[in-house]
Amino acid sequence: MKRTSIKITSKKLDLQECYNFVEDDSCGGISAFIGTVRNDTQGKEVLQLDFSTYKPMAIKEMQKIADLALEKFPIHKIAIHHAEGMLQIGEIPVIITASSKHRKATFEACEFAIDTLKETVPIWKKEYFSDGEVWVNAHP
Amino acid sequence: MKRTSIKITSKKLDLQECYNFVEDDSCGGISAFIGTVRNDTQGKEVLQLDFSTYKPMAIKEMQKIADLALEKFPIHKIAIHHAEGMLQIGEIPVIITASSKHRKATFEACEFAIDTLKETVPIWKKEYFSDGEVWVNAHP
Amino acid sequence: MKIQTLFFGITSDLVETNDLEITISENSSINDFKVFLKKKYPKLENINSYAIAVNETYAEGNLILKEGDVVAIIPPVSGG
Amino acid sequence: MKIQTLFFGITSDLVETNDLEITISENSSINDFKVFLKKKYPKLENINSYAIAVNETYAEGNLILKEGDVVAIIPPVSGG
Repeated sequence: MKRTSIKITSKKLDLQECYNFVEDDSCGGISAFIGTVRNDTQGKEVLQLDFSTYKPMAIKEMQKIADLALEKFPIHKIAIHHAEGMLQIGEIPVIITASSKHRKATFEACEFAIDTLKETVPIWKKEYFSDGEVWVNAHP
Repeated sequence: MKRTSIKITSKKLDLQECYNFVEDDSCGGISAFIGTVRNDTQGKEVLQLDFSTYKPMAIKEMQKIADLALEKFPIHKIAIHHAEGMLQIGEIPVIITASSKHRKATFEACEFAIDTLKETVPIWKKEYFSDGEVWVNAHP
Repeated sequence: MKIQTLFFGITSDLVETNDLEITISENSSINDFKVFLKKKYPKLENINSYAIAVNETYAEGNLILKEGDVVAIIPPVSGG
Repeated sequence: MKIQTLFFGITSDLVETNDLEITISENSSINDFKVFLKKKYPKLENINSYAIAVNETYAEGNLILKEGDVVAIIPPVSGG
């Protein structure tokens, strides 16, 4: 049985698909984190976001996060799906779901996965404003 | 603008509905917790669960939790939906979603809401086994 | 005075009803009401504890009941 | 030896390419490679820091490169 689902896609991410992957009769709880494109950054209006990836490595790093989450927390399954390409306000760059017999582990696994993804997975976003574009985090 | 969605229903709970309620262009993240009916309790096979409620009071207590979550955490919106009646294995007794500009608050709000719901909201479940039924938590 | 009393969860099984009108003396507190209830329904001893709600709000033992109050017997909850 | 070099995020804008074949001397470490790269592309000074991946895995500065390695320049990531 596959306990992880890893995906990078230019299609719309699907919350129900991520839910269905982790759902299991042995589980009492599922947590989900859904990233959404926000319309502002530090008070400045964002028009859209462009996500680029080093795809083969990003897939590997996402897989590592999923495997580590399965080791660290008593979860049953975990899905980590990420979008690439141009996204509009309200669209979904990332979905993470995790299932477990007990709920605590599902929160911990989702939070660990999104925190780690933002640190290690080679994906970059460029913010588009009315007056230009900026690579996020490039000048921290 | 209504910032809380509270519901107790005998219809199937709808994750997308709870997502849509909290989704907002100003938000960068949404967390969800979905309770699911597990097929065993302490090693004994569960066939189904029957949820009964003191509905008007349960609604009030769920509303209190949602209002308190809005006070305690910098979230934008929160939905707490609970099912009543007979549920089969894999079905969903509860869905909680919360949105925020930043993700940390969404995890905290969902975890706070489900933890508190399980302590204060007048809802009771009866587990059905092949050899009888038991009120959960009745003899803690 | 008359107090409408609602039973939920295991307590409705123990007293074999969901809803009952109970007559107690004026100025009774919730603690007085609980003593009265245990006398009338010894089976309620079978559960470790229960909470009381008055008019859909959790109430403390020293609250004084009044005519027309709706009292709910709330055994340990198990939602979610 | 020849090292295929990939640029991502802001670094691809700074060097104005995504993909480059760089020739450096045998037994160069990643630190040597970074020194070489900064000389060739002074604009890379414009970002505070970047990581290096060799063959799709993050690598430390003392790793010795070998012919055919694929080196990726990884500026601060911003997924999610």
